[in-house]
Amino acid sequence: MGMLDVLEETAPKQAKGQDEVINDFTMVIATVNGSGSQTANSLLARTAFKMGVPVSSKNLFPSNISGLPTWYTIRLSKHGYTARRDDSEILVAFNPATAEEDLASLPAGGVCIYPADMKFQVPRDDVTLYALPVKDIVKRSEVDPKLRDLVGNMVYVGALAVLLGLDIAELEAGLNHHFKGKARAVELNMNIIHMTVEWARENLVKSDPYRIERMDSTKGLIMVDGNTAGAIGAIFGGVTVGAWYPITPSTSLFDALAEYLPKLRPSEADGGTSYAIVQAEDELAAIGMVMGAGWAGARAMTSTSGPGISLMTEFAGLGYFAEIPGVIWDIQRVGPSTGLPTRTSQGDILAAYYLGHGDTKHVVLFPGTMKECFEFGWRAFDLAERLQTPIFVLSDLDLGMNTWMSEPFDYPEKPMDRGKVLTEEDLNRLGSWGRYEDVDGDGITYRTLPGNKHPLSAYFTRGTGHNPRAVYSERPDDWEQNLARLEKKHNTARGLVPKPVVERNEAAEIGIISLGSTDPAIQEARDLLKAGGVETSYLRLRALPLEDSLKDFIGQHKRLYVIEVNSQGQMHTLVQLHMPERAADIKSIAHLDGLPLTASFVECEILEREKI
Amino acid sequence: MGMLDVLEETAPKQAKGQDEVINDFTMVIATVNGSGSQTANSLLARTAFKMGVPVSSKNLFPSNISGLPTWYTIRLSKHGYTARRDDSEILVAFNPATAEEDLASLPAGGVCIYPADMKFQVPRDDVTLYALPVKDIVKRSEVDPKLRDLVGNMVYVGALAVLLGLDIAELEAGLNHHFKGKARAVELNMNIIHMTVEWARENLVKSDPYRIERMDSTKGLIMVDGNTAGAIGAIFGGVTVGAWYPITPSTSLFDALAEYLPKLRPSEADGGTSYAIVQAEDELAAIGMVMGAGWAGARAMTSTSGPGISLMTEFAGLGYFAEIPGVIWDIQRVGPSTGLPTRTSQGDILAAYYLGHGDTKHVVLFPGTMKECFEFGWRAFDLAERLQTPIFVLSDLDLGMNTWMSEPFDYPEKPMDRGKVLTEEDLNRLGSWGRYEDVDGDGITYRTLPGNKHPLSAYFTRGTGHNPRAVYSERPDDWEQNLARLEKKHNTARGLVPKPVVERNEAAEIGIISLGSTDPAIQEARDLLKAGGVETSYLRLRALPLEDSLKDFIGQHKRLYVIEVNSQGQMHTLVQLHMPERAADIKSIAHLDGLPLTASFVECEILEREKI
Amino acid sequence: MVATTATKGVPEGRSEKLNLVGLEKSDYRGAPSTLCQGCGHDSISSQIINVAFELSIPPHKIVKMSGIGCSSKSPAYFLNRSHGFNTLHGRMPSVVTGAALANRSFRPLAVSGDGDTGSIGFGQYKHLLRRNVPMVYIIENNGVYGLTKGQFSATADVGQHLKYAGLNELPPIDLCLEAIACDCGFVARSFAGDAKQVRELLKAALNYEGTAVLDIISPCVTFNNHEDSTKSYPYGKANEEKLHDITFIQSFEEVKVDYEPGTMIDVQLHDGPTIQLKKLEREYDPTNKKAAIQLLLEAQEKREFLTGLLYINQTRPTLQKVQKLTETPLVHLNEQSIRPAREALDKVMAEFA
Amino acid sequence: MVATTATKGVPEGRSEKLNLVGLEKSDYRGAPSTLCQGCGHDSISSQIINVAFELSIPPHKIVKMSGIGCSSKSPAYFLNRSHGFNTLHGRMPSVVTGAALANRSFRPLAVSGDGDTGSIGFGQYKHLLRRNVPMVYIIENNGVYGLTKGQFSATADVGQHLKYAGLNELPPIDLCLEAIACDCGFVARSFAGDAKQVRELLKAALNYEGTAVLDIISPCVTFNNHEDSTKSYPYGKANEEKLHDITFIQSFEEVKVDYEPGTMIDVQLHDGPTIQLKKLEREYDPTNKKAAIQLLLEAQEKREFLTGLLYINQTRPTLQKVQKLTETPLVHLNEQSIRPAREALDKVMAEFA
Ligand SMILES: Cc1ncc(C[n+]2csc(CCOP(=O)(O)OP(=O)(O)O)c2C)c(N)n1
Ligand SMILES: Cc1ncc(C[n+]2csc(CCOP(=O)(O)OP(=O)(O)O)c2C)c(N)n1
Ligand code: SF4
Ligand code: SF4
Ligand SMILES: [Mg+2]
Ligand SMILES: [Mg+2]
Repeated sequence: MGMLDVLEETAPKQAKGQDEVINDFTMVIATVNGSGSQTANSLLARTAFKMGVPVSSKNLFPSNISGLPTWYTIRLSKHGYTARRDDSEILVAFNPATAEEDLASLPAGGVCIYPADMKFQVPRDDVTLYALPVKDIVKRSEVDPKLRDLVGNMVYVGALAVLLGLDIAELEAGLNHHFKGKARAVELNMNIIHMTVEWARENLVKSDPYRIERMDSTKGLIMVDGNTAGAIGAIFGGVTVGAWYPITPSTSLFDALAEYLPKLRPSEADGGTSYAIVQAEDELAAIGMVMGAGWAGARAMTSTSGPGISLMTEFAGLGYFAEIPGVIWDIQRVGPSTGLPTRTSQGDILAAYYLGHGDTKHVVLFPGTMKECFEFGWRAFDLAERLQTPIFVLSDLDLGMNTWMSEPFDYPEKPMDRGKVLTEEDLNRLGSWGRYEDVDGDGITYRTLPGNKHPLSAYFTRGTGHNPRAVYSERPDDWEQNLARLEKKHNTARGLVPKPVVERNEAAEIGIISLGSTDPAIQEARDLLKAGGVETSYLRLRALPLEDSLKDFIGQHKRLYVIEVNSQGQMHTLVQLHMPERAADIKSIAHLDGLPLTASFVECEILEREKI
Repeated sequence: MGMLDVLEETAPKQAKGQDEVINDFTMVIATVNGSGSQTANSLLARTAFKMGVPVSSKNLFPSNISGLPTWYTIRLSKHGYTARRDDSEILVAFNPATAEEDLASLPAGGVCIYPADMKFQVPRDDVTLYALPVKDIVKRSEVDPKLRDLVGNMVYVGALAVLLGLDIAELEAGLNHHFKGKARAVELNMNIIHMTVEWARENLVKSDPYRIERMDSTKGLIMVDGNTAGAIGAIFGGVTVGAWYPITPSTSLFDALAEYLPKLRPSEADGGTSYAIVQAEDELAAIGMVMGAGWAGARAMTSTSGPGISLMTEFAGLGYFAEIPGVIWDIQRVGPSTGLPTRTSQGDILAAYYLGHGDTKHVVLFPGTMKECFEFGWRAFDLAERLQTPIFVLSDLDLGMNTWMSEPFDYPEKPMDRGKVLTEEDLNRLGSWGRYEDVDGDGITYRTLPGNKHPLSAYFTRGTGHNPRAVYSERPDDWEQNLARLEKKHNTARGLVPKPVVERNEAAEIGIISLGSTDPAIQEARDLLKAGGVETSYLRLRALPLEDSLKDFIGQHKRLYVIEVNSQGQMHTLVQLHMPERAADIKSIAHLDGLPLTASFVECEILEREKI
Repeated sequence: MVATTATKGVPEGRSEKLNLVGLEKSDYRGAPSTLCQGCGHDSISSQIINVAFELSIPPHKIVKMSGIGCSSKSPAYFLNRSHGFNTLHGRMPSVVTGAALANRSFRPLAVSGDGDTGSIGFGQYKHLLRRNVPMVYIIENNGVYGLTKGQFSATADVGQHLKYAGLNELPPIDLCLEAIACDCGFVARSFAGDAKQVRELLKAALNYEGTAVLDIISPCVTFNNHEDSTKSYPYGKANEEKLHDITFIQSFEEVKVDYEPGTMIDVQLHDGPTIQLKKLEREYDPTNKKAAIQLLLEAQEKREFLTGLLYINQTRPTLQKVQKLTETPLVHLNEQSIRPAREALDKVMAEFA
Repeated sequence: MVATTATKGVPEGRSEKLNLVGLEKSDYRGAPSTLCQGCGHDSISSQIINVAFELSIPPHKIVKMSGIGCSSKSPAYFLNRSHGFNTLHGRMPSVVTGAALANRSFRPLAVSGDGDTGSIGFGQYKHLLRRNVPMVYIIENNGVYGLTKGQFSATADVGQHLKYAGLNELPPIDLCLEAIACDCGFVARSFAGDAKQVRELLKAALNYEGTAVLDIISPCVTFNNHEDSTKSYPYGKANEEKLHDITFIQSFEEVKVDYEPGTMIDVQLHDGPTIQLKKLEREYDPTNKKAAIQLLLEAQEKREFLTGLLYINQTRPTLQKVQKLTETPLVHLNEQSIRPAREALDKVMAEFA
């Protein structure tokens, strides 16, 4: 019992000596959705974060409102890894419907805590089980019966606090943060936590090795989800018109707009707002509003997911061809069709790039971090107005709805780029102009905004053929020249979109190419591979159209793997087409089952293809 | 004057001896749309056809109802070439608004016939001009003033009859055919023709070399447009539900359905019809109806063009994922966006192949001839029911709305393939089944139809994740297995879709790959190239997904050109992806200006790339 | 239509639990619901199960159709032995239209939500009604988007507050008024809390020839069940005013009680069954289009929650009639009927020569 | 709104041809029309030109919006000096909504067709009306799809025959009734053959605060101009029944003739101008929603072709009001207004820490 002697008084009894596992394990909390476990789960993650331990959490929830299984995983990693892991060492089995299966999938040596009134059919003796008297504690707390289920979740918080060594003061601070200082709510929950802690110290004999200890690795960092980051980015990007239609997992982006706009953009001098947010009747109307507002000169945006993207197809083509700025966020979920609305994917790459009939090619951004969600939130407007075209921002459920650690966001370094807009004075100076005349040779032409008082300013916008003066035309040469100019503009875009992030390893023959939310898994996998003697370089794409540094990267490596979360290997095809002379050396690692990638998956796939 | 002596009495006076050009020239008839010149123009084409001369005609019309310029070209080719040509030797300049420009573009040595009351600002002396007293003849004919414009067109018919040597009896037969025997109308028009012929014999001095002479090259052939051919194909394919929304250039396909269904499928025993044709409120509803009918077991179809395809995106994804048969014709016009509604294009290849968000890949057919329009009209249903998926048939304005010579259509060689449908008896025998169980290993599963009385037959169709038993599922493995099976089905489709048509030339290093309506231009270009010593092979794709014979063809050639009528080189990208190891040798010749390709364009492009 | 009488007791030799087509109630059940406990949609599902059992509808004579939403999920929770199709958000009407044309032998029983029908699907709803597609069209109307967590739908009351969605400043769409404006011939409003009325209306709707619209206020207990919401249980319970007491009578022969003259309106459906409307407070004749619209406009003004059969009119031809379809379902026509003979092709080819 | 009085003769020193903003009539013209000769749409375009000139509307105070169709092409044929946007088939309403939010200083003048609005665009039409987007919404209603050559649209009469399209068996949608049902506060019907009424209604509509719907029967001379079509010139000329004689009066000070009591209704618009409705045969009060709907239902029954201001109601807030937008057009806000300061970001970052 030697070790026990040194335990502080907050620690439970500990049974046997064991190699401790500190700040490097994963917990999964299995509950029923609609039961309010979100508060408890995010509290656990936040507490670890506040204790300086790198943390990442993922919420695996069903596509309904209440009563179905939810799994919330929290990974602690002293190395700072944030990718999903296949295994979780600690199971909080609070959902009787899945408890059996959950327990079965616990690795040997794992821990399971569960309500004492639940019985397992197939018990295991290779894991540590802790039964918690949930009902009893809640009953003793004399909480309002309506709130019993809700606060019941605090029992596992309290138990974990004791078992893992969570700082009780941080838990209380976390509750304060969560409830924005509402004392009643904090008290209610803390009461349960305290009761549980007390009970646990008395009754639990710690016989597992997992511990959380304070570190110093999260200082200066924030925690945020990608939809909030994107919304705040858009606010700093000067969004004035937002139109949307609810759809999971994109809804919370507009929720965040609605929350932060009034805070960040208090009313104008006359008391009126500097923005309009409209819930449209569907996605066709949402993007129609964006196109109308963009045409009129506003910074307009919408946000949706796959089914909405499909419905926006016709307008996307109009925006491309009539050259109308607008920003469209696609928080990708699993498709085709309605698919898995609450699971993550990178499956809309081709759909977005080619969205529209006829010959269309759009500019698409792929944020891969919280900072990029923010940055692309404002930068997309600069690009949209500079290029006079719809800009698609492809995030996904994993980025958008899960909470991530991040460095604080950087304030936009430059003033807004409002693009080529001619004012009355410009027109006076110029004497004449043509809406689609390529004056600068970059394929981007000048526009005037409706409301411009100059007699020459008006022009007629249309989705039909037109000449450089915006006059209707069916002439073959007008069509061809206009399309050639649009192609030129697309090439101009290549130079304007965010460049890939490249991590070159001179020793590597293997080049990994990926994008978006796969980043944590790839970063971790590269370390695993390196540890096994396999050197890799890594290029993370951040936009379409693809550009030259990708070609360089391909040129520097013998074998390339394009890793992405969809089943067709969509980005893989675009990379191959970007460098046909190396197409055969560019292989696809595409995988889609609704879950974020794991490092071990990436490692295995590469090793398998490398036949190592 | 020696030559003149041998002229028959129907011939006009001829001025000077010249090398005659017989059955190998092009006429362009410039009129105003809505003026009724279609009758005259198609009459001219038909008459040549009936005189045994290979003929092809293209109508270049504006996107409005009346009053704007139209050009109708008729090419006569004793060699049987039917591609568009850049030049026309004979101009019928009946549109004052474009006459000047039309005259200017006439090649030297050409012929212009025009109404005598029209004056050219910039006359030419290197062409032959014939002025026709149109007003005078029409006036003398004492036709109802309301019909004057209409019958006025017969003046150029009469004049051309004399100048070129058209058989007057064939003209009359042609009018009878056109007016379906309505004697009054035939008489009215013939009267003008006779008056003009008389006047022309008296007054015109033929001083140009162009002549039409009877040949024997059209025996047994028919004349038809692709939309009619497709509609008749669908009727022989057993279409029972058709839903559509009007859009140029697809409207005439459903017009033809409405015309031929009652003729070819007279009512059932109870007097009711064996089909329903519904004009939907838009394209979303049209494809929705097709999906509903296909789900219920009907052979259902719709027809549209680019904008409609865009609107069908979400349903296309549902059809792919929920595995619902249906046939969607896309009569392609120039896009993006509303584009050029009355001009031809092959610009929807990528849009159709990938239509839908998430991971979708559709089966797409590309008819290239009238026979294929007919054949794919019925075969698409066999494929749709066999593969339980939406089938896209990509025709275009050139195929669909122009009149083409063709061999008569072949009656379907086999009974219909209704695919894997389980009846009550089947279910009795099987005892159990799963809607998405891959029993046969080809990725195609069995379905039951609603209305099936067996207690086991019912299942629930959805666009959300499901397991092999059609039960809702969010399980990662269910999703992955289902998508893998759909991929397997797509591979099964490779073996079922129409194979490419290959014309292998053992001497050729160059392989031409193309599809659809480019066929005439490519055939002719190959002859031109061969005459210049450049040997080529030719593979005409007829479907997506691509299959092995394309790989063989690529393997057999050093340099490959994918020729297509769009600006991005869409099929080119798919061909490159089909054979990455040769991607760099596969070049794109993509061109879109709204007009069908010409042989000389194809020749030049290849020569330029071959640096010859 | 598909119904056979089930009201005259148990035929000999049959278990008391079997209906006239030999099925138990459980044969009409579906998978366990995954909706929130207490959701109005679940109580409507129960009534569908009851009615289908009581009317002895053979399961293959129904197809279940829906769009997307909590409401649209519910067809998975009833009639497991009928085929079903959970289509796209707002697009169920077109899919039903196609299915109904393909096979006229079954009756589509469709469930939609107020968002599904009133927002994204409003155009399809209106055009379906113009076509008079034979079907039952149930709108489970809760004034919110349940499945996306509580935004206002187009039927939410102007001025309503919700915790999550804030204040609604747009006027509500009255889906019944909209249906009557499009000449729908069977339009009823009900309340999920009024099981009996829902049942009788369902029976009547299933026996109506064309499109029958049932706009059923079906509270969302999670997002819109506050007393001050007109779509809540408490509000409905307190304020429902029935236009009449409605009873569906399957067959003529059934004993008819004599009522005082003027207290009862009998509406006979084309297939024989009758809807009996027993007068309550109001004098109301549901066969008058103008009166029906007037009633709804007044109810809007006065904020009355009127339920019952608002409008019935049996004169419009159904889509199948307009299409002059053969009686044989199109999907049952054999190859001889739908592929013309070789000679027919020869003839067309000759025409084209 | 944007109008200034132009009725009081020519100010000194100005050419007689100039209006109060110094423009000639020709400044309001557009490109030459490419529609068929005699098309109703062209005569409406002429009236738009006249009215804009007469009201002295500065061209930059109008944006021309449309969908797709012959009608939707027409904005190219008037007001060349105003920006215009020919959007997508059926989707003009959403585009206008966005534009109106972006810049509240101009008034969208939109032209649509019966196909564009009543078929593919019906959902957007209805939802736009719910939002009360400030704009003039003209439907050039000819009962057919002109641009695709003569198919029936959703406003075609049931029972109508057309050479090309055959028999129409679906009931027509009454776009005015539908507008009133959605609480649109300015709903009028007119006839392209009645230039004066079109003009006065246009003036009134341009001065109305919210969405003003003008459903103008505008004959398609090419595909639907037979006497027996209610959308034809001959029918309109023979059957138009005006509800009242309508005169738009720009300013108060204008001389008022005294009328017999009861013969005149004055409707004052919020900005000052007045619509005078002089009684003709009927007693009709256009401020009563129920009466307006009743009138249209009766007209439907009796096949009457009633024109005039069917309904006016100025109580509903516009979308901009509901949104509480600042008076400055959003597009004119400078970077300081729309990009929060660095400190604001720091604060949020601190919250997230
Ligand atoms: C095209 C598309 N857009 C958005 C969604 C997201 N979505 C799912 S259900 C729903 C609203 C459902 O509301 P309602 O029809 O009233 O049904 P309820 O859940 O209230 O029963 C929405 C917007 C979707 N599935 N598809
Ligand atoms: C998505 C889409 N579908 C179909 C069309 C083809 N189309 C062009 S105009 C039109 C109908 C126009 O009818 P209406 O609005 O009544 O205008 P009109 O020509 O009669 O003035 C159609 C179906 C289109 N342009 N876009
Ligand atoms: S969220 Fe509302 S509508 Fe959806 S299941 Fe729950 S209670 Fe029913
Ligand atoms: S077709 Fe009809 S609607 Fe179109 S321009 Fe001609 S007359 Fe007008
Ligand atoms: Mg709802
Ligand atoms: Mg029209």
